[in-house]
Amino acid sequence: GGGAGGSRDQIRAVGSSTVYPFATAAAEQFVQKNPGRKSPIIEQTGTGAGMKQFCAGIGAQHPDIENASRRMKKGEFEQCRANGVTDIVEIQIGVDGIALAESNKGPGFRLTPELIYKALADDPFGKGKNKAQTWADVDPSLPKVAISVFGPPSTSGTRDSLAELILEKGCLTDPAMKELKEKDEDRFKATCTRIREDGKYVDSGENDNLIVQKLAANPNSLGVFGFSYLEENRDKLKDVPIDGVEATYETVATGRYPGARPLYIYVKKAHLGVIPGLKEYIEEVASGWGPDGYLAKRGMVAAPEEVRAKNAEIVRNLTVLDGSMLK
Amino acid sequence: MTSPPPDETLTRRIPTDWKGQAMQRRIAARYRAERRFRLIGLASILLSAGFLAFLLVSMLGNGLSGFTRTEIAVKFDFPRAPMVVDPAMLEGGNADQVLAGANLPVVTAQAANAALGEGGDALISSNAWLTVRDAIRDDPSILQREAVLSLPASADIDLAAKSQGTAQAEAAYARLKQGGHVSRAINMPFLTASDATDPTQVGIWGAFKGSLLTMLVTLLLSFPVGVLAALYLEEYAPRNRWTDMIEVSINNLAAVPSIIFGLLGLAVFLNMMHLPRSAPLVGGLTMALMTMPVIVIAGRNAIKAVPPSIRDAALGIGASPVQVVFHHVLPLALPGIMTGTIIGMARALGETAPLLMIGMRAFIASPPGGVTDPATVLPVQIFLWSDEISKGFVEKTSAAIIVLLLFLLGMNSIAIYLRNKFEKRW
Amino acid sequence: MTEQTTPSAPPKMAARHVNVFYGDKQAIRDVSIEIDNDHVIAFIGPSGCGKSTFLRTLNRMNDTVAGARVEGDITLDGENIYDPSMDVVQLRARVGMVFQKPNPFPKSIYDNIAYGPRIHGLANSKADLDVIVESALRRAGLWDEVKDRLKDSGTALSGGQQQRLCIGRAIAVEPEVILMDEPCSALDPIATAKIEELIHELRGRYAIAIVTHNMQQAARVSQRTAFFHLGTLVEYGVTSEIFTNPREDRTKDYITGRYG
Amino acid sequence: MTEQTTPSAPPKMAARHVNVFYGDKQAIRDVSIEIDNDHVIAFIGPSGCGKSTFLRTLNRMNDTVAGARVEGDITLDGENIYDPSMDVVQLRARVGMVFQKPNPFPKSIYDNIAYGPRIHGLANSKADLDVIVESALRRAGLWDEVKDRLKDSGTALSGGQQQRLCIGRAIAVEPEVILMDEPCSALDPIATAKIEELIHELRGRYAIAIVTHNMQQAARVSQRTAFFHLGTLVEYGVTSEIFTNPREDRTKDYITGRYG
Amino acid sequence: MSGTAITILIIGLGLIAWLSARARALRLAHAGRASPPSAPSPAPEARPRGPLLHSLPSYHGWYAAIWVAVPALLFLTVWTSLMPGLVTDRVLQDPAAATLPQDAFSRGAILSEGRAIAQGKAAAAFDPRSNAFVEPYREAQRFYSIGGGVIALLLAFAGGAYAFTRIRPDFRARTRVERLVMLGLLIASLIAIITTVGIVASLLWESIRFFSLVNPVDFLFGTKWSPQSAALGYGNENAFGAVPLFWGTIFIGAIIAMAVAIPLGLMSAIYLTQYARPAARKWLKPILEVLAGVPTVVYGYFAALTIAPAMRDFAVSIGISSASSESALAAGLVMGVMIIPFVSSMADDSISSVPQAMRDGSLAMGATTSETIRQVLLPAALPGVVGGVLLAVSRAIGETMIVVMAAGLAANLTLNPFASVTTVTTQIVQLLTGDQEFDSAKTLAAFALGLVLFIVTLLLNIVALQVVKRYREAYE
Ligand SMILES: Nc1ncnc2c1ncn2[C@@H]1O[C@H](COP(=O)(O)OP(=O)(O)OP(=O)(O)O)[C@@H](O)[C@H]1O
Ligand SMILES: Nc1ncnc2c1ncn2[C@@H]1O[C@H](COP(=O)(O)OP(=O)(O)OP(=O)(O)O)[C@@H](O)[C@H]1O
Ligand SMILES: [Mg+2]
Ligand SMILES: [Mg+2]
Ligand SMILES: O=P([O-])([O-])[O-]
Repeated sequence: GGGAGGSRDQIRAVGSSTVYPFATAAAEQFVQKNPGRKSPIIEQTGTGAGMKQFCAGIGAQHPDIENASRRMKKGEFEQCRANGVTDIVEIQIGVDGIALAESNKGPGFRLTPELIYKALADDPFGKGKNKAQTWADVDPSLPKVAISVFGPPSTSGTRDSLAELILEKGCLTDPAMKELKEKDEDRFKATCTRIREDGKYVDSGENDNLIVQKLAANPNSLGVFGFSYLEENRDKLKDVPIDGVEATYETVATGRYPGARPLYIYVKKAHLGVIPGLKEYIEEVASGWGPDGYLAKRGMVAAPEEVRAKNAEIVRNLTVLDGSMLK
Repeated sequence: MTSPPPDETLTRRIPTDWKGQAMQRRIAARYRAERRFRLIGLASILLSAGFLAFLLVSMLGNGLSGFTRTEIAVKFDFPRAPMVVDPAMLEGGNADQVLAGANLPVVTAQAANAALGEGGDALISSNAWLTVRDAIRDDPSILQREAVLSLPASADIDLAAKSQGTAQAEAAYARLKQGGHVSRAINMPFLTASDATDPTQVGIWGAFKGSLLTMLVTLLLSFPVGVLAALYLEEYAPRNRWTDMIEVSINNLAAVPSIIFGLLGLAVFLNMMHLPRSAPLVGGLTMALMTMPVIVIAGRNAIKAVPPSIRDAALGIGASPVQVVFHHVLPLALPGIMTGTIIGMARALGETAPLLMIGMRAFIASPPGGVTDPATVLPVQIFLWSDEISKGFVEKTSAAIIVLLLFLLGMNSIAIYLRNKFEKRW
Repeated sequence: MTEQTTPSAPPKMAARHVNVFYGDKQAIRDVSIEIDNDHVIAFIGPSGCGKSTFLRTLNRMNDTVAGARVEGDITLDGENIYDPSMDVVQLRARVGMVFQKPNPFPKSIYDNIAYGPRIHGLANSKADLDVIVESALRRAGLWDEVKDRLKDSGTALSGGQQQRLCIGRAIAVEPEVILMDEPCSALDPIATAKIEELIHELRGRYAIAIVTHNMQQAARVSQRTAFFHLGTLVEYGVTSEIFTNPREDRTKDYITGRYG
Repeated sequence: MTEQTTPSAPPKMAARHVNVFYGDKQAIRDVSIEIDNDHVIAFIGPSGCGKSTFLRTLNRMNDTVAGARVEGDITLDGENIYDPSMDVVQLRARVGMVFQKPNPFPKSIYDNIAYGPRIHGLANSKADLDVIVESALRRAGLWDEVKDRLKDSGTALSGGQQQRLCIGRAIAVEPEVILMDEPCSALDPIATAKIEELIHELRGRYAIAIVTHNMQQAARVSQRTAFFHLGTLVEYGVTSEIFTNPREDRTKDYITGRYG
Repeated sequence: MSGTAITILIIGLGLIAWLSARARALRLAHAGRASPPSAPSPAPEARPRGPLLHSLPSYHGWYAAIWVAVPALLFLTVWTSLMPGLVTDRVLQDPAAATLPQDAFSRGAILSEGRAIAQGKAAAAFDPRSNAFVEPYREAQRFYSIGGGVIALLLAFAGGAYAFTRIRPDFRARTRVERLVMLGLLIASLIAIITTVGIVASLLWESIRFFSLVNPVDFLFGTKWSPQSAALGYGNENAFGAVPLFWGTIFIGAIIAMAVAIPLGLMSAIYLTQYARPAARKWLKPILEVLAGVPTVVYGYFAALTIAPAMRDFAVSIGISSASSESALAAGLVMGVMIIPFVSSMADDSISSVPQAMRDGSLAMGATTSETIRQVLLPAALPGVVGGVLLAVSRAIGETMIVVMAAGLAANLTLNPFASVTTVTTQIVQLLTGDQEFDSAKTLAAFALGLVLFIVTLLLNIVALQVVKRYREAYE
């Protein structure tokens, strides 16, 4: 243990539960290739709480790596700086697909972002509270079953992806909203990404397996969760095509299936020379993030070629993040 | 001293007509009430126990298979394998180091392909080369000959063997079975290894040891402190505002959500005292704060139940208040204190939420060596596994629950033995 | 050893060849005795000889002692009380008991007395119950001392007051047989006199058995006396005869070593 | 009211103007009394008059009753026992007590007796302790009955046996003053005689106070008698005089209403 | 000399002090007695009352042992916590220190590697520069630990000497030792206060920040909980109304769960103590206690996947179409089962410790067993039963996982048990483990919720204490 002067011979990472399975896989590879090293400790705290710890300072008692399912925010970067964490290396390790799925016994939805938006928005297109009770109310071509969508809670990063990648897109089908976006970004966000709170959309915590099980038990419901869970549970679930595009590894990786977000790790440069194995660990991650890499086997979606190349460069040079690029 | 009783009503009633119609009816009704009451009691027990049995049965149903694993026999022809390892180099302490660079994964995959046909490497666990590595380390002489090793099957095949797999895997499994390659074995690594990312490689030992250490710290702190506090409050504390304050805050602590204890642990033990994160020490301290009020409350009730005449008797002989308490009250109250300890510790053992805050929700691949080493605990491990993507973790999760319940039974049976031993009626 | 009373009237209670064991230890050996309405029976004998044990077998209170076992026949109005068909609850209501150690409930004085009448439905109204409570407390000689504090706990009374409270509690349900285990041990002469008066008053309508260490008291209140020694019934007969002309040496020894 | 003994020897214990309250209720009013080694003092009086209460103030057992409050001075060998500097524990070791309701520990008979000697370090060895236990049980007249079952629980004894066990327990620590609250209430004449013998034997070296409802017993064992009524000390004096020639009417009424 | 060795040594000295002080007291006791106590005459002869020991010899032993061990150990504790700083200071005097890099982190890392090697905790240096510090560390470590050890031993001897001079027949060793025991008891109970203060302190700061963003009145009395609005530019008004959360907590934890746990737990306890054979009780009681130890995650799964769908189907079948697949009822029922042992075991203990005489008294009146239980035993056992119920409620209020999984996260203010509700603790977990910025109102709300819940339960407990005080009754 020890205070600021202590040392540590074990890598410590904190942060996102989405990145967790990939970080652990990398950790395992790292140990197998470097048998003398202790296994890194990968902690799930959620991206936000992880950022707080990561930015708390330099030293053995602070983590070396932050796993993030979203980009670091400006405020967080400032906090890091204030605590002496100035040189941060930002590495995008891949992409997380979010998928829309239903039970194998379900009616077989085919949706578009617009339909999803109309079904889930609190105030579709700013025209008053959403009154749709069944999917048929949203569009007569859809089955007449009650709207029921299990999805991430408002505190999670996946939820932000849902809003950004699907709802906003659906919202923008209305020209008035496009105008609004230009004029009043805040109003636009509120109208386009606020989800109804009358029980049609069910906040479902962090446990994606639970959503899978609940979907299996409720054949008329839809679920929004990590793509890898869909892959693993194809025997129980099927994907819901959006705009006619089915969710497959290929469509998600290329971004044709809407709903993919970048995954990052943040590394303290100051720790690189001090914590044994830290550099090797990062290299290990980079070695596995290709489409055939071990991370993809775990269900991560590889980032596009050029993104990988750029980040490999960062890993090699340990380029420091420029705070002015953050929002 | 005074006038005789006004026996108007009395004579009317003397003696009570026990055999009369009304009385018989009344007694019958009372007996019915008695039977009802008794039945309700029995039903309550059966319902509660039945619920537990149901949980247990479904856990066993899901989890027992987690204690076995499917193994596939693969023949290795080491002398001809594409690897260069000098057995002499394996003598020193760095055998693992040497073998890590020995291209074993490829060797293993090739051997599997050779033995099981093309695609055979997909049928064995992706970490199967570790088994090969261990075999070589244990007996370097096999490098000079051919050897047949039993490698763990891949998660898909393992599931198929337990008839939970996909159609594809079941077919592959059927083929393997025909070829006589597969066998079922006790999954020893599950009991001796720690967390891993591959369900065929995971083990419970790390979390088990973490729980053990955490509970030890919890017990060592909360039991004495809880008992002493209970004794102080019940036997010695003057009845004043200070005592009330202590009492209220203890009762209140029992109602504080466990997650808040996690926040406390984070703020005090980690940020203020700089104790190590993820450590059983901190987990134990946090849990001790949470368990103590339970022990205090149960302990106080038990102490209250000791008849005053026993205290009088001891005081009357000239026992000091401390002696009265430690010689008489405490032994008599011990069963009740044990009850508090049992349920408090049981709660601590099954608790997840506060540990999320102090860094125990983590991937920790080696068992802790002491209370300050990073560790996780059984319920957190269960929680983590339950959220794993791979379906191979489903049975492991249930198996871990079984282990946790066995742990609980072991822990409780000691306390229960003591409780029964001390139970006295007066 | 069994000196019979007039065989004409059937006895209220009769014990025949009763043995009682606590685990392996035999506390009562082959005791046969009869208890009847028209006389009070006193059980005397040295401490630990089995008086309380025998008394407790008469209303099956020994059922509650783990390891206690009763052999032999005990009848109430000709019914065997150890018969499986016997209604123990009614038995105990009909055969009331005052324990050797006062054991008031941790309830108010009023509720202590009212407890029995309430569960047996002996009162139709609050007023009825008040009358019952008052009369029971009066007959137990406690009314004057507690009439202003009926709401106080029964456990905050003095030893003698507690004992009288327990007597009052027992007679409040008007049982047919009353068993009293040293009802006056903690009582002063005046209170004792009250209780003895009560016993006199009850005799004839109730069968009464009383354990006492006080020979004078036995002589005053009882018509029959049973002398126990080491678990056996040594002698049983008309009180005056036992006291003046005991047949057994052990009885004589006990009686004449009198200090009472 | 306070009839003094010979003023020559300083009294072992002396109570002066003692008042005791239970909450608002006053149980003892302005009682002054002296207890000395060379005589046994008997407290008599009707049930509930405050005898037990007064006895309990003498070794501060009332401290344990919530709401009980004592006023006035009580001295032991000239020291005020209610003085804050008084060591209550040692006081209680020096002033032993037998309670009105027998309260054996739920331990073995042996341990019941051995407890006091153990905590006061009166025995150096197991053999020593055995001797102490045996002699205490013998003096309490219980040895013969329990010598074969010393390992049995003290609560599995008969009422009278429990009472003698408590007496044995109290004398096993050899206190300087012994307070006995109706020590013979549950005892048969023979056991009573034993206890009375014990009291005779102890007199002179120990100061002894005994509460009894039995006038004969008071007359037999005590040299001084104090008669309480409604919390006040009505009369206090040489026993023979109180019994033959009481000065107060209330005393006379109580004594002559004698049944004993 | 290592810390453990010196600690063991001091404890050993304490033991010696215990033995010798006791022996000395025994000698005094022998001298004080006219006749040797080994032959206490069974004859009615009082033991001589010479200058007897006030306290048992073993108390004198304890007194001396405490004086030997406690100050020395206290000193050692302080010393060990100071030593690393002192050692490092001394090492920095070493010429090698000049070569250290300026950057604090790597400087610290090099130093602590050197220290780790010096202490034998590490085999080889990761950074070769550390090797220069191994020897200085060894030296400094030796210097200070020997110094500390010597001082501790001196303290031990001084304490022992002081204690020995005080052994006299009239010395009140027992009183002193017991006073210390008392102090220990007092400290034990003060830990509760310290914990309380710690909790408030760890919640207060963030809560204040939260309340600077959100009006406390809106928070306490607002009926709409919608943290997503806050992030979406609707501002913080109307987004953090905590009433639905508190209602959900009460609805699930104090109403539904208790409706299951109290009857089942109490009746189980009654059956076990009064009707079941002792052998059955011996087994059944611990079996029920297992219910309290099943991890809450397991209950959560069970509630979410088995009970909740069944509840929904049931609700739909009786015509409640609004029934949600996550319901207060499902979570509450399962939670109720989980806390059965809190009620049953504590009630069991307090019922079985009611003296047998009470039971006998009632049975002898002709009461049936159930009447005896209801009217005599239960009232007498009430404090324990109430204690168990309070513990159970406390547990239910604090429970998180079951609700997360089975009752959902929708903050509905509803009386409908088939609707989805959420609780304070659930929201705290969600807010804290989500991926929000750490100083957004959303995350800070977790602390405010915790603080308010803490205060509310505190107030309830104060009220409860007053009530209990009024009804407190004891038997005998
Ligand atoms: N704990 C108590 N709280 C309140 N009042 C009490 C308490 N104990 C005794 N009393 C009352 O104080 C008075 C004196 O009681 P005490 O026990 O001294 O009587 P006593 O003379 O010993 O009677 P007895 O011969 O019946 O034992 C009685 O009226 C009794 O009801
Ligand atoms: N619960 C018990 N377990 C074992 N032995 C018991 C139990 N109760 C009483 N005894 C023993 O049985 C014998 C008879 O006891 P009992 O209580 O009947 O005596 P008693 O005649 O009432 O005496 P006393 O006059 O002292 O009350 C005694 O030797 C006693 O020790
Ligand atoms: Mg008896
Ligand atoms: Mg009394
Ligand atoms: O754990 P997340 O930050 O990825 O939601």
